[in-house]
Amino acid sequence: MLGYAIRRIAAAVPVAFCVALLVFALLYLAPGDPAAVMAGDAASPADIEKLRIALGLDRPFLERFLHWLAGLAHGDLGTSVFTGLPVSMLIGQRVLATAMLMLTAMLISGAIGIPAGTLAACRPGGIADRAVLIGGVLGFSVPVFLIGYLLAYLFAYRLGWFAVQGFTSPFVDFVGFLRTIILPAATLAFAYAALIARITRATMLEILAQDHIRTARAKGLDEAYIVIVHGLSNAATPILTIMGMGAAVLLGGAVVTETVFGIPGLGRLTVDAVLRRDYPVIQGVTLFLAFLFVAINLLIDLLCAAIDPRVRQ
Amino acid sequence: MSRRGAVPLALGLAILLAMAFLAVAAPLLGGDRDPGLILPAERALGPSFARPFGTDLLGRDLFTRVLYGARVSLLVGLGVALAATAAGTIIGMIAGYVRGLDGVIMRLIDGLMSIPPVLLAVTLMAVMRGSLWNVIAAITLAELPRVARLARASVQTVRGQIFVQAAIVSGAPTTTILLRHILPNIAASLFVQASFIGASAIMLEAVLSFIGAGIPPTIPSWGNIMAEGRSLWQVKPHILAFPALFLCVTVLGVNLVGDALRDRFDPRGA
Amino acid sequence: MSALLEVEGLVKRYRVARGRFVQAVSDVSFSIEAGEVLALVGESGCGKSTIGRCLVQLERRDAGTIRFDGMRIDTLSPRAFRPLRRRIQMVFQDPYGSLNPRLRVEQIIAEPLVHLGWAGDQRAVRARVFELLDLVHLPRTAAERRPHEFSGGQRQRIGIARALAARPDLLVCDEAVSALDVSVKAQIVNLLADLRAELGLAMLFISHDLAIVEQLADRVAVMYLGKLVEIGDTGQILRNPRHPYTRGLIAAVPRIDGVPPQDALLAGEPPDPAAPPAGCRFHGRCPRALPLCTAEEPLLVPAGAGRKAACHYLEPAQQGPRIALSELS
Amino acid sequence: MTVLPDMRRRAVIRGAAAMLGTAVLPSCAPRRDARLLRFSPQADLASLDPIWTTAGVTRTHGFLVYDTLFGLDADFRPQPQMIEGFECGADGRRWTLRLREGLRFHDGAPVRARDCVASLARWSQRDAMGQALFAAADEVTAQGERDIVFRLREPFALLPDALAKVGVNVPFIMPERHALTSPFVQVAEVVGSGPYRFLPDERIVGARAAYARFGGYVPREGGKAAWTSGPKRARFERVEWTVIPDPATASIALRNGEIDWLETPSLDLLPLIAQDRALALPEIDPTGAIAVLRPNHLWPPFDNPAIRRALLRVVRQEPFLAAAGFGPEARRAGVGIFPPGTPLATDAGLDLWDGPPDYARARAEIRAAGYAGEPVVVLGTTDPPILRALAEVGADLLRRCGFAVDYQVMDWNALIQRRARRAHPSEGGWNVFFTHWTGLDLLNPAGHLSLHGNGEAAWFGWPTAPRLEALRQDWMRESDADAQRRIAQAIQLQALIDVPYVPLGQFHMPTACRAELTGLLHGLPLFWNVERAGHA
Amino acid sequence: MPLLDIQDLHVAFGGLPAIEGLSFALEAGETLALVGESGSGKSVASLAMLGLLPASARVTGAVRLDGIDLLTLPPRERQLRRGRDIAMVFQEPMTSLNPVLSIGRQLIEGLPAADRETRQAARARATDLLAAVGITAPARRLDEYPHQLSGGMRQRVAIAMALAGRPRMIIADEPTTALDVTVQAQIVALLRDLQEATGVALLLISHDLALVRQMARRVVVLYAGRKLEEAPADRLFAHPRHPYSAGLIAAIPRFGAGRGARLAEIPGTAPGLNERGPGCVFAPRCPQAAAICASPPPATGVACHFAGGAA
Repeated sequence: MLGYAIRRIAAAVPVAFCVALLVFALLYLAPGDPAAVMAGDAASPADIEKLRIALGLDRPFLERFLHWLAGLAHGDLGTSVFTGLPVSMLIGQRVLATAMLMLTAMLISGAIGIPAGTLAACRPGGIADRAVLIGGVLGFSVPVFLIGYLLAYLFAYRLGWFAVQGFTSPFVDFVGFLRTIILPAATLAFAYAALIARITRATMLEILAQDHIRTARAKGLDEAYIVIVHGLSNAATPILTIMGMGAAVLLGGAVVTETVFGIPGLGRLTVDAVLRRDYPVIQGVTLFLAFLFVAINLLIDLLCAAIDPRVRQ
Repeated sequence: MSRRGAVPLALGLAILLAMAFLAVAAPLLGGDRDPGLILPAERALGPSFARPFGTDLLGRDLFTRVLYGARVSLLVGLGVALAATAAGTIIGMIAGYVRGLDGVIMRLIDGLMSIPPVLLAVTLMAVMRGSLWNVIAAITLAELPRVARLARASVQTVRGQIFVQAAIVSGAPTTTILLRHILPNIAASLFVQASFIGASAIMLEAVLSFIGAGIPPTIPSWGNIMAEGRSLWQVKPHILAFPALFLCVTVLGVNLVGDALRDRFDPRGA
Repeated sequence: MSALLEVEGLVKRYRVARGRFVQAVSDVSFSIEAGEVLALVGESGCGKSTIGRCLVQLERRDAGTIRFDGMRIDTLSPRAFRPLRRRIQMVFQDPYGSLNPRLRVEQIIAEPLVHLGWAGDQRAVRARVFELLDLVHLPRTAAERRPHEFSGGQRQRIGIARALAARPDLLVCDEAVSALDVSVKAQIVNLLADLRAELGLAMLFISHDLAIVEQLADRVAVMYLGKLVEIGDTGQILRNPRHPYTRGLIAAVPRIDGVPPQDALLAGEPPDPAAPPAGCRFHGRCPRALPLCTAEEPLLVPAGAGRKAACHYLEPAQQGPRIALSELS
Repeated sequence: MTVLPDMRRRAVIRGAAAMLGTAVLPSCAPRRDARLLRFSPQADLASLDPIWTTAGVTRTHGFLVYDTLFGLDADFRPQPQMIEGFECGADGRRWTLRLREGLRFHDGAPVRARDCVASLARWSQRDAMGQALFAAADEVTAQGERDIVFRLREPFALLPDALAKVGVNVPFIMPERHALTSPFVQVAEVVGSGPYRFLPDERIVGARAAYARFGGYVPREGGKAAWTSGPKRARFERVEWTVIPDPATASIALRNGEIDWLETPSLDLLPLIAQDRALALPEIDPTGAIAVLRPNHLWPPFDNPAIRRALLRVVRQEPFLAAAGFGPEARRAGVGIFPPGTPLATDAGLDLWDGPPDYARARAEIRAAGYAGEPVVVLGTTDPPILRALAEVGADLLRRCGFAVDYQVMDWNALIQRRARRAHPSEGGWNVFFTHWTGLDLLNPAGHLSLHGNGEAAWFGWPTAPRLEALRQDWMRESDADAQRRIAQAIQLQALIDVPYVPLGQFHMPTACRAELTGLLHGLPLFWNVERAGHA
Repeated sequence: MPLLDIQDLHVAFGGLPAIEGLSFALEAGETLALVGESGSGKSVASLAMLGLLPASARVTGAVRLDGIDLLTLPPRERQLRRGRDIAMVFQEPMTSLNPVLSIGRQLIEGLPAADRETRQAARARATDLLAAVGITAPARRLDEYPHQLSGGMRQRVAIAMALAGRPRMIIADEPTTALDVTVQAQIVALLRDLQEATGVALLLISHDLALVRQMARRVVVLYAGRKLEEAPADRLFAHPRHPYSAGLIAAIPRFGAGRGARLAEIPGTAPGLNERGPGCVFAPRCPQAAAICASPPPATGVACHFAGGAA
């Protein structure tokens, strides 16, 4: 297991490097002059030029990339052009909200998607199966913000059950946390639950058709036991893997959801930075979220290895 | 052919055909209404006989705008599906067939894939000027890694199959093997993937516009119309609702077709 | 005159993990004369299929030489090897996977004709396809159909027709009949035997089925864990095996006549090829293993009458058939 | 990252308190208490330095944490605020301002005259009026702890007006150590002497800011609070700012009581707010805002005054304001250079807009003036809906005038970058963009940036208008109110000739709050004097 | 009364018959072989007996175990008989074990409740079972996973699992097909020894006539879903009465027949599910076929118009 973990982590390093290279290259190509924004409305061209040099914007690509990498190694993601604050600090302030949002959305989707998909696979063509198929298609056909507005209208505006905006840390006020997190998490969970339900259904269909399930049935084991112990134990790896890949759906959805629900998270930071052309922040957040994605998948791979002895080989 | 999937497939195709018709016939259906005509006096009117979908915040006719929006959205969907599938397939085939390049290409693809599509598209839009073609390019790049991975995986599966080895033994050159033996056998799954990418591109365009990083707002895409209506959905829901309805129905149509095709090609796929 | 095919010291390794290799084929040498059938037998994973794949360059050998018609082919680039493909063809095991489901049978059979320098127009190709269909006893109407319309045995005939299209000199048959049902298997075995007689083909017949090998092969080479342990005339080896592994193999063959085998069954299973035992690779399962066997690897040495075997303690040569012929009473 | 441990400790304490609270009464209703005011500003508080930036939110923030030497009263007259009084020498060239006693910064240090001198010096480098004031000064010094002395080369009657300025940039007083920072670099820390203390640990850039009442603040005695003058009595213990980017979400948050005060509710949602009895729409800014079409004077066609005048003549302000969503009660067309309702406003020359617009004539004039059909790059914006409507209607108007409009859309922040480029429109420059000024910024010719005609040094668009400049200087030297008004009239007439920009009308952006909030002051969102009724 | 009595079993998928009118009986302690080529329906028959076919399959007829028809039992009761009364060993040792659960866990879950009273007892019983199927170091193997075992070992584990419920009969579906010859022989020997030791009845399902010859006392020959012949093994191999049986036996390559011996072949291929008429299914390939073969063959005894009545 340790060997596997080391190998898996080692394999993530070149990917992480490629992410860094891509993110840097993307924003290297960005037009516009961050120095001009930083200097403000009243600055003269000479001021802007001075700032350009101070920011190192006049140096060649490779030099800037290496410099940036060196900064990364020290946790320095640069400085926001717009606010003048370190990007790492901006990210640090917002990690909790996004992490909690994603975690809650994952829990909600898992709690809905896995049982629904399993039920659907147990009785192909049955009610649960149809529901998963229809829900699956719908889940991918409605834009996140519409769902957000719909939920906000129903549960915040009409019923007033939940808060419509903001974020409260669960470590400060758990009830407040629930009040603020449920709607956005449910919004995010919509497509993700559909994804999980579909992949669970497909995986379980495949696994329930496998020889060892037949063996288990021939042993006279209880059907529910077979589905849960023999079926899900095998389905866990593919489901988890898809959940990891699907974290991209969550991260992408967070960009919109956090804007709709006014959550001070990384998604909103991205949107704000994009609208302001605050390139160092875009760069930093994109990189951070990509690393987060890599890390999530790394963790999931390790989890899979813990569940499935074959993976460890 | 299985009966299951026939109804969704027919429904999906019907939706897409209808949308394509609306998009093509937009100038005819819109009559003399100009989608860009600004009439501040007729601002944000609700649906009426003369203006079936009402007007938007600048008094422009929503019905015409939504019809013209179909052009944009379908163009984005189709454009991205084609471009991403073509580019992804080529990359995937190169990676899947040329062993030496596989590692480098796939690391880059993995890297690209680690940036969630919405984020990547938004970031690209921050770098590029907002135009229809740039939106298509940005979404294409965002969707590209998925196709490339699928294509590579499919190529590797197929190339491991014995009929490909038989073709090698039969003296078939690499191009023949790729084009005659591998491509036709991965085409089905690529086609299915392309349909999903089309759906997701239409959705992504809407999201980009919603955020304010998409197609210029002068171009009436569904996303743009919705972005405009978002601030007042509580009082003027029609501005948001009509394009949203069209968007959802179209994406639903594409997804239905994609699902049905997948069920046909690969009944157990997800 | 030199043999049609000469293999010297063939080695093929596979990487199973970073820095870990499996030697699938380890220093194997043999030759095939023109028109001769050599059977390669052994259990799964012993490397017999790998040898076949090396011959047609589906794999690159890691060491050793392969000479075809006196010419070294193992060092040729894929491009340079292509003209030779006409002369070395292969029949695959899986009749379902070996035909491209999207092509018509005619296209499948014509593929070697098209790519291997068959001079001729479409009509000539078609005529040749019909000729081949006749040869493998398939109706000419088959040309227009697609593989899924055929049963396993018919598909294998298509595969054989394809292999024969370019008139090869050597046919590598990799478990060509093992996936078939009994009644169909007999058809294909007979077909191969007929073709061989008709066309004067040399064959490397890779199989684990000793009963079929006995009927088809002139000579047999027995492999164990990547090594050749015994090679020689079919009749002699099967009647009078001198390597203990060959004996065990023969003893394990189920008898339709119900006569129990004379030898004890081999115990255990072949070890992991990634970590082969030191000394004689068979010593762990060998009923006669002695201390020397764990220490020193036996060489393939002459064991009488054109035979070779690799064992420190060869079974004694015996007079007369040890194994009773089956009777159909 | 370094703030974490501290935050965590506080989190634990508050968490424990909250647990106790909720254990007794697991209420889902949001807290509404007399000590906390929740405010949602129009935009994110991106910068904390009100001298460095011209952003409106930062000015609002500035009035919370900083104080000014003079305040502005309801009649737009300067009133002593931090000072107890001032003296002006007989020749008008020596001013002495004496600070009130007991003024303290949030770090406990007393406010000294030298802090004020340094602050004003820094401000003067970023502010037009400050520039004029300091240009007129030989020396500005601190005399002792409490006296600030201006020694002027020539009289500057508007000194109190300059120091009472509420349009950006406001001459806030900060400690000398901060005020010595270059005006082009943001100060690192927020230490003011205003009624509220900024809580840096609780700030999440782009989302939140929080303030606590500063116990050491001594309000002015006597008088009534009005605009930025009078006693600043802080009634709330805490003020929390929450940025809610989505206007629809923001209005629900207000309705649900998650926030108490929404600075700029979406115009279209006003009816919804108006019909909710728990909410109110107080009018706090009588000067409103003025929309502006700004041509680029460096490049054709708008380097040609005749073309600018032809354009000016066909502009009607009504459609712009209507398209932006302002109802008849919230908009005012036929607006000149100064905001109606402020002292300098005048109708002079505005009769040129009488009657319907004659596009055919405009086209002919524009042709005749030499427009050759070159593309006109119009910068449009996606985001703030008002600016977007202005740009779209404007582009439409320009097309009707026969211009070959190249309408390029970007979001506002990209536009802000783009408008700073002086290059030719085909090389990344521009011809026209649209914006709006708050009325406070346009109260007089000194602060009125789009009126400046000093060429390359002028605001984006860079008009050269020597006569206008001369009139501006005249105004600044004039201390008599009537004379000032006469000059203002002349300025307006001259502006209609030079056309540095095209005014597009005045509009009022209401603010929305819970009905129980009382005592909201005029001018801009100010957080003293406000209280929650029924809790006081 | 026979232990297992199958009467007129029919199985159809989507209206296409996979098994038509299969009847045979198995006595306690007996070994019966069901022989057929691929598509003959032999595996379908075994799964039908246990009720393991997918819901889309239509199963009629009777499968009586000790006189109780399993097909009419409620699913729950039928489930309880699986593993306890009838156990099964499948063909693919690579896939028939759950790859993510340990050997021990999979063995123990199949033990009757009485054997599972304590963890120790369960482990002890599982260890015994592994030892009984000839696995060395059985206690250690309990904690290993299927992928750590070789093919032969896995098949031994599968047999141990079949024995876990102390069944009265075992259905072995192609138990050696996926194994190498040397290992095949070991498994055959193991099954024979176990049967001798425990007296469990064995229903062997195979296409391998040589294997059947070695193990079975009686043989049922299936072709295209129909029973063509049933006979004691010795008699069948000596005097096959149905032309198909005869052809099949003749087509087996006989080891020791010598070089160049030509195999007897049956021309043509077996009919697909939708190509089966009411007449003799073998007629299209039968050397003796005549016009009469288009009508249904005799329902009892050898299913051939020319075989001369009951066996």
